Amino acid sequence: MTSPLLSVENITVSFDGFNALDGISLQLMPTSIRVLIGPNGAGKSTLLDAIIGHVRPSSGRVVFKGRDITHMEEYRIVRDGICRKFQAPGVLESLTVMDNLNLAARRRRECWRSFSRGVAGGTYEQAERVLKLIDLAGKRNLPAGQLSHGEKQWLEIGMVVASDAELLLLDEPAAGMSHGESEQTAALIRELSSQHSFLVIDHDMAFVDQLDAPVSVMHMGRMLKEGTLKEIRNDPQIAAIYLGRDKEASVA
Amino acid sequence: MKKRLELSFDAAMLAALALAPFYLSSYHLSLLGRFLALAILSLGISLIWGWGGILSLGQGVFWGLGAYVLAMHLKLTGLAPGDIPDFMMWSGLDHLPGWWRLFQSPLPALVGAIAIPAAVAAGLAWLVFDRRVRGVYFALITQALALAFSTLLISEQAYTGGFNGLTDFTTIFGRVIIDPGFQRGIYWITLATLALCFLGCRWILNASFGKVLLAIRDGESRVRFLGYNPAAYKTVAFALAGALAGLSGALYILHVGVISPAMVGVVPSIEMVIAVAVGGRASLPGVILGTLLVNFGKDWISSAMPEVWQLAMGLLFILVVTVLPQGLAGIPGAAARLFRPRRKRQEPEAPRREMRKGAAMAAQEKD
Amino acid sequence: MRSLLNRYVKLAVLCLCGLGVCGASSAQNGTVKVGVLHSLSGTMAISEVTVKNATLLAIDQVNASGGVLGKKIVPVIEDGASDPAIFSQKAQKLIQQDRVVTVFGGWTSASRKAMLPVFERFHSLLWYPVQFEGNECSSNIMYSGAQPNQQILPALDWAFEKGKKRIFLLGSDYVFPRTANLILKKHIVQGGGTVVGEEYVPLGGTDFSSIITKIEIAKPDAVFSTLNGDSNVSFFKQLAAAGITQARMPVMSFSIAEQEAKSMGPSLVNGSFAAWNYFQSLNNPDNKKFIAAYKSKYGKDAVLDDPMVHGYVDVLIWAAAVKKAGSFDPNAVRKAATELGWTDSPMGQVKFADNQSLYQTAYVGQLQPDGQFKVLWQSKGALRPEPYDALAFPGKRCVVK
Amino acid sequence: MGHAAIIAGQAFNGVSVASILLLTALGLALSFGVMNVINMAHGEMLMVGGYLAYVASRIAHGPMAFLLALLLSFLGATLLGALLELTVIQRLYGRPLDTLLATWGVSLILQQGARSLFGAIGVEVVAPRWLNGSFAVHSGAFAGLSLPYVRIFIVALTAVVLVSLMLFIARTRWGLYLRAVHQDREMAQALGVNTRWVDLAVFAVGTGVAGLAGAALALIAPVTPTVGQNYVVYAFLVVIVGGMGSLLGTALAALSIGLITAGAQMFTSVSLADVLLLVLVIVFIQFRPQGIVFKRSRVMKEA
Amino acid sequence: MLSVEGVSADYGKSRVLESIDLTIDPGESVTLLGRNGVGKTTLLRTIVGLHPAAAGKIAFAGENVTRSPAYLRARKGIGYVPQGRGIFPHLTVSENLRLGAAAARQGPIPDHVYDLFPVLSRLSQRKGGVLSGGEQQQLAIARAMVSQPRLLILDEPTEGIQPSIVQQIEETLREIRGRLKVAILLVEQYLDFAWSIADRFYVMRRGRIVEQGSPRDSDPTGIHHLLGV
Repeated sequence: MTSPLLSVENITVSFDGFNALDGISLQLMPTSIRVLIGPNGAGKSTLLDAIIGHVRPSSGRVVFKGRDITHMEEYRIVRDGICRKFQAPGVLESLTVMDNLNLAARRRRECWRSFSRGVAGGTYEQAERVLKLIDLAGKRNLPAGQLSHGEKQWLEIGMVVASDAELLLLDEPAAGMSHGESEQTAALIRELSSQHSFLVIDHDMAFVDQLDAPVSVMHMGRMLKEGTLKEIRNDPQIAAIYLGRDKEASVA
Repeated sequence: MKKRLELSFDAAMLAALALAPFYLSSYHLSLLGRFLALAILSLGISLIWGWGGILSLGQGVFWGLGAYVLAMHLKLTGLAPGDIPDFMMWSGLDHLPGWWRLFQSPLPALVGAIAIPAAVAAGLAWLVFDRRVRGVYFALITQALALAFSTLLISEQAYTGGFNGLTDFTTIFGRVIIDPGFQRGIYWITLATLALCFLGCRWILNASFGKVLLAIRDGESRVRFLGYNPAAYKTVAFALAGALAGLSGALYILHVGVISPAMVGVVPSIEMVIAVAVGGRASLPGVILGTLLVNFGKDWISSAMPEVWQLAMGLLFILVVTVLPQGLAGIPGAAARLFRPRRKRQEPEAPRREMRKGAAMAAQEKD
Repeated sequence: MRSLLNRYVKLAVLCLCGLGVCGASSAQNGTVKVGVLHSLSGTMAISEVTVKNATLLAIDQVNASGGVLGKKIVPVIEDGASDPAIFSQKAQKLIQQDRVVTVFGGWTSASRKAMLPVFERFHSLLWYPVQFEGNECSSNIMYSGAQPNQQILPALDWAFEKGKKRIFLLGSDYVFPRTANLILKKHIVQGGGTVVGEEYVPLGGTDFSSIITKIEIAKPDAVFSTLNGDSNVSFFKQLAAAGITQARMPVMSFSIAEQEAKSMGPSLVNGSFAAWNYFQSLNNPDNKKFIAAYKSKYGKDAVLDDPMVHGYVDVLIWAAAVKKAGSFDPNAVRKAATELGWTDSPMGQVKFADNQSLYQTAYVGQLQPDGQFKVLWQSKGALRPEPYDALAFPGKRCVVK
Repeated sequence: MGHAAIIAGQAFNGVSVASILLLTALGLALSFGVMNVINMAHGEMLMVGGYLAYVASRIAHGPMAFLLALLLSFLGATLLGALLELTVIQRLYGRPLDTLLATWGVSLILQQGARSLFGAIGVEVVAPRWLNGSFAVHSGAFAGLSLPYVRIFIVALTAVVLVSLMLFIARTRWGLYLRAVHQDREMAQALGVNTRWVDLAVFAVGTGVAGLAGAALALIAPVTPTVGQNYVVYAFLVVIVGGMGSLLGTALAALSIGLITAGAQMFTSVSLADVLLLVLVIVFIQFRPQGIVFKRSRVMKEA
Repeated sequence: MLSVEGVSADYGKSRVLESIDLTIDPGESVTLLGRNGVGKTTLLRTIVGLHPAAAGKIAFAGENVTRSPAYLRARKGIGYVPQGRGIFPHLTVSENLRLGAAAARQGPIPDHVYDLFPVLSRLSQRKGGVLSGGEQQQLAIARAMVSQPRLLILDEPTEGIQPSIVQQIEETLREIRGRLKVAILLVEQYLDFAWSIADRFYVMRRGRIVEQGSPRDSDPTGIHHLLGV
C-alpha cells in the first residue's frame, strides 16, 4: 500500500463569511486521475486554488508527498511538483510559444541560475516534445498573444505538461475544444497518467467518460460523493442536484 | 548576410563614437561623454521598466549613491594628509568620519560605487516586492524615497556637503582632471563601459532571466504558478538597475566634477525615466538614443529659449505617452503598420476592462 | 525589422555627433561676449531673474557710453535652472562654445561651487554677486557679495548693543545658513550671549508650526533668520497667526531684501530687521541714478535690492578693470580690478581687496510699511572682507595667486 | 508653557498639517480608487487654487471676500480638472503608470504657465481680518496654548469638506453611481450608469478639492509655481497608507502622518522627520500592504 | 426588437466571434446554446455593449447601437444579468435595486419587482456581498427588471444555484416573459429549462452560430450532438 501523493484534509475557505469550501477532504494516489465535477460555483476551482496556495484555507491542511504545504509559498508548492492550468488561458503573451514551454519546462527556477544562456539539460528536448504533442510546432516562434483562444488553451495544457510536475491540476482543459480535440486531450492525459497524477475539472461528461477515472462530485463547497462515473450517474441524490438538470449527460 | 550588415553598422557606430574626440568640439565632447554615462542608467531603467514592468521614480537615488561614493574618494585624494574636506571644516567637523575612510583607496570606492546602490536597491525592492506591492504603489514609494534621499543629503551637511554637494576635485587616480588628454581618456572609458553594459544587458535579457522578467510583466501570478518567485527576479533586476545607476553616476561625475542633492531628487529622477520613455522603454539601442536626444535637446532648447524648456519637456512627456508609447523605437514599427492592412482599432471599452482589473489588483495582485 | 530599427537608431546617433562639428562660433569684430548665467527656471528663479535684469542694465549703460576698448558688449544669457550640474555645464558652454571673456552669475553656493572647477580649468573669470558663507577664495572668482564679517557679524554686534543676548538661529537647510550659524554661535558665546535654539527647514518648506512651538518654548530675545525665499512668507505668516509680534520678539533676516519684502507684502514683515550692504533707501547720487535707470528699463513698480546692485556693480567694475588692463584677458582683468581703488557705487564706496572680495559697508535696516528699509545703523566705513572667520576657522587664510 | 499645553499644541499642529494633506489627498484617493489614475499634476491644482484665491482677493474686498476666493478656487480647479480629464487622462485609462508620466508633463506645463502669468516670485493672499489672532488659553493645565484662528479655520474647512463628501457619496444618487463604478465598473455601465460622466465628475471634484486646499494653504504660505510639488509627494504617501479609494482610510492616514510628523519634529529636525516618515511608511506596508482600509471581497478577488 | 448582423469580435488578437447573425422579436424568448468557451458570453457582452464589435451591426428597437456605449443601450431597454451575477458587494440590496432604477432614468422601484421576488423586501438593508448565491441571482434579475427593460439578457442564471431556487427563477422568467411581455435572451446549459422556456434557439460552436430552430420542431438528440456531447 503506497501513501497518497496528495491529501486534502478537511479544508475550509471562506470569503466574506461565505464558505466557498466547507470541510473538503480528498486523497489522490500517485499516477492516478481524479475528476472533479459539480455545478459552477460548487467550489471546484477554489479547491485547486487552495491546493496550490492561491487562497489560504481558514482551517484544515493540504499534504503533498507527506509534507504539509498548506502555508507554503505558491512558487515553492509548484517547485515541489504541483502545476496548474487555469480556467482562462494564462499564457505569457509577449513570449513566443517555445519560450512559454521553455519557461514551464525549466527545472532551474531559482533566480541566480537564470543567467546562463543555454537551456539546461533536457529542458529543451522536453519543450520540443511537448510542442509536437500540442501540435503548435508551426507556430513555435509566434508570440503567444497572437494565438487563437483554442491554441492558447492547448499551449497552456502544454505548459503544465512540460513542467513535468508529479501532480497536474487541470481546470476545464477541454473547454472550447471540438469533439475530436477533447478526445485527443483525454488520450493525452491517460497516456501521461503512467507517470503523473491528474486532478481534472470538467463539465463535459463525454470527456469525463473518456478519462475513465474515479469522479468526485462537489456541491456548495462540499464533497457529495466519490465513485465511478457510472455510480455517480445512478445516484439519485446527485441526479437531483446535478445530473438531473443536465440531460445531455444522462443521454451520453 | 543581414547579420554581417548589422555587425558592420555596429562597428561603424562604435567607431563614430570612439572617434568623436577628434571631430567634436571640446564642449560637445564633454556633453556627449556625460550623456553616454547617463545612458548606462537608462539601460537599467529599460531593464526594470521596459522588461520587468517596474516603474521606478527613484533611480536618482541609486545614481546619486554611486556618484557620491566616487565623489567621496575624489574629495579624499585631493587632500593633504591630516586635512579634512573643506565643507566638513565649515560645518564644524574637525576630523574625518570613519566611514569616509572606507573610500580612501580607489578600489573600494569603485566597488562601492556599484555595490552600495545595488545593495540598497535590492534591500528596498525585496521589502516591497515580497509584500506584493507593485505598479503605481511602487512608483510612488520610490518617488518618496528620492525626496527623502535628497532631503537627507542636504540635512547632513557635515558628512555629505549638504546642499552644495561635493565638488572641486583635482585629481582622479593620480591624473590631473584639467589635463585635456585626461578628458578624452574619460570619454573613451565611458564609451567602453556603456558598450559593455549594453552587451551585458542584451545577454541577460536573452538569457532565461530576461524571459522570466518579460513573463512577469505579462502575468506575474502566472509566472509564480510555473514555480518561479517573481519577487526574487524583480529584486535582482532592480538591484542590477541600481548597479547600473551607480556606475552611471560614478562616471557622470568624472565628466561633470560635481554631485549635489539637486541632481538626485524627485525631478531629475523623473527626467531619467522620460528619456527612456522617449527612446522606447523596451529597446536597448532606443533608450541610449532617447537619453542622448533628450539631453542634447534640453541643452539646446534651454540655451535658445530658457522659458520654453519646461513647456517643451511637458509637451514631450504627454505626446510620448499618449501618441508614442513605444517611444522612438516604436516609429519604424508604426511606420511599417501604416503600409500594412490592419484590423479595426480596439474600441475604448476594451482597455476599460483592464482598468477594472488594474484597480482590483493595485495593491494585492489577483488573477 | 530589428535591423531596420538598429540602423535607424545608429544613423541618428551619427547625425548627433555631426551636430557638434558645426556648433562652434566666434565673436565678431567690434563686439565682445560676456556670459550672464542665472537660474531663469526652477526654485531659484525667484531671486536670480532680477539680478540678471540688473546685470543687463549695467551692460546697456556701458554700451551706451561707448563700450569697452571700443567693443560693444554682447550678453549671452544662459539658464542655470537652479541645478548646479547645469550651472557647470552652461558655464563650460559659455567659455568654450560662446567664447565669452567673463561670466556674471550664480546665486547659491552650490551653483558657485559647481562652476568653480570649470572657471579654474579654463582660466576664465566669474563675477559672483551674492552674500555667502565665505571659506572660499579662488583666483578665478570675483566675490562681490558680502563675506560673513560684512553682514551677519555686524548684525550681531548691533543686536548685542541693543541688549538682545538670547538668540534663536533659524535657517533654510543649505550651506549658507548652516555655516553662518556656525560662525554666529562662536561669536554669540564669545560675546556673552546664549544660543537658545537652532533649526533648519528644507528649502521651500512651508510648515513652521513645530518650529514656532519651539521658539515659544525657548523665549529668545531675537530670531536670526537665514531662511531663504518663499519660506520667509510662511514663517512670518505663521508667526503672526500665532500672535508673536515683532515688538515682542524681533526677527533679524539675512535673506529678506526689498524684493522679498515686496512679494511678501510689507505689512507682514513690517518692523522686522535686515542686514545688508545696500538698501534702496540709501541716500546717495549713484543710487538715485541707478534706481531711475532701472525703473525706466523695467517699470516704475520695480524695487531694487542688495544682490541686484552687486550684479550691477560687478559689470561696471569689470568694464573699468578691462580699461585699466587694456585687455579682456581674465588674468589681467582680475589683477586690474583689485588695483582700481575706491569707486563710488549705489551702495557707497567700494573696492576689491587683494583677496578678490569687495570692501563694503554693512547696514542694519528696519522694514517700513512702504516696503522700504529705514537704515538704523551702519558700519564705520567699508569693512575689509574676511573669507575665513578668525574665531570659527582659526589659522585659515585666503591666498589668491 | 506647560507640558500639557505643548503636547496639545503640537497635536493641533499635526491636525492642521494633516488637514491640508487630507484635502490634497482626497482627490487623489478618489481618482485612484475609482479610475486607477495617478495624477502627478494634482499638486498643480493646489497651485491653481492658490493663484485663484490670490486673483479673487485682488478683485473682491470685504470680510467675506475670502469665502468667495474659496469658491472660485474650487470651481476653477474643478474646471481645469475636467479639462485635463477630457484632453489627457481619458486617453490613458487602464495604463496607470503612463498616466503618471503624462500628468507629470501636465504639471510642468502648468508650473511654467503660472510662472509666465504671475512671475516666478510667490504671491500672497492676505487672510481676512476675522482670521487674525488666535484662540489662547491663559489658565489651567493648558495655559499658554494658543491656536491660531487661521489653522482652526483650515481644520474646520477640511472637516466640512470631508463630511460633505462622505454624505454625498453615501446619500446621493451620484454617490451611489460612484460607489457602483468603484466596485464593478462594467456592471454599473450595463445598468445604465454613464461611467464617462462619473469618471469626469470624480476627477474634476477631486481636483476641485485640491483647489480648495490651495486656497487654504495660501492663508499660511505663499503661492508659488512650485507650491504643489512640496505637498503632492506626501499626499501620495497618504493615499498609499490610507488604502485604495477609501475616504475614511485616507482621513486616518492623513491624520497619522500629520501627527507623526508633528511629533517627530519636536525631537529631531524637520528634514530628519521627513526621512523618518518614509521609513515608517515602508515599515507600515510590511504589515498592511493594502493600506489601513481595504475591502476584501469575493468580487474583487475574482476580478 | 434586436438584430445582430454579421457581428465579429476579437479578444486581444484572437477572433472569438465570427460573423454572428441573430434576431429577437418583441416578447420573444430565445436561448443560446453551446459548450463552455464557444463565445456565448462574449456575444452577450457585445450585445450589451461591454465588448467592442470588430465588425457587423447591432440594432435595438430599430436603432443602430453598434457604437453606443453600454449605458445608453441599458437606457434604451436592454437589461443584463451577467454570469456571476455582478452584484455590488458593498451596496445594500435596496441600493443595488435603486441603481437599476436610477441609472435607467426611471422613478422609484416598481412594486412588481418585489412581487416577483418577495424575498428581497425582507433583505433590503443587507449588503449584496453577504447574500447567498440564490438570493444574489434573484437580486440580479430584479435589478435588471427595475429599469423596465424590453429585452432581458441572462447569462447562465441557474449556475451554481440550489434546485429549489432554480425552480423559482424558472417561474419568474416565465412570468416576465408571459405577463410582462419582456423579450428574453438566455444562455443556459440546463437544457430542460432552456428548452421549456425558449420560443427559438441558436447553437454556437467555436465562435459561430451553427444551428438554429424552434424546440417544437427539433430533435433534442440532434442538438446534443451539436453541443459536442
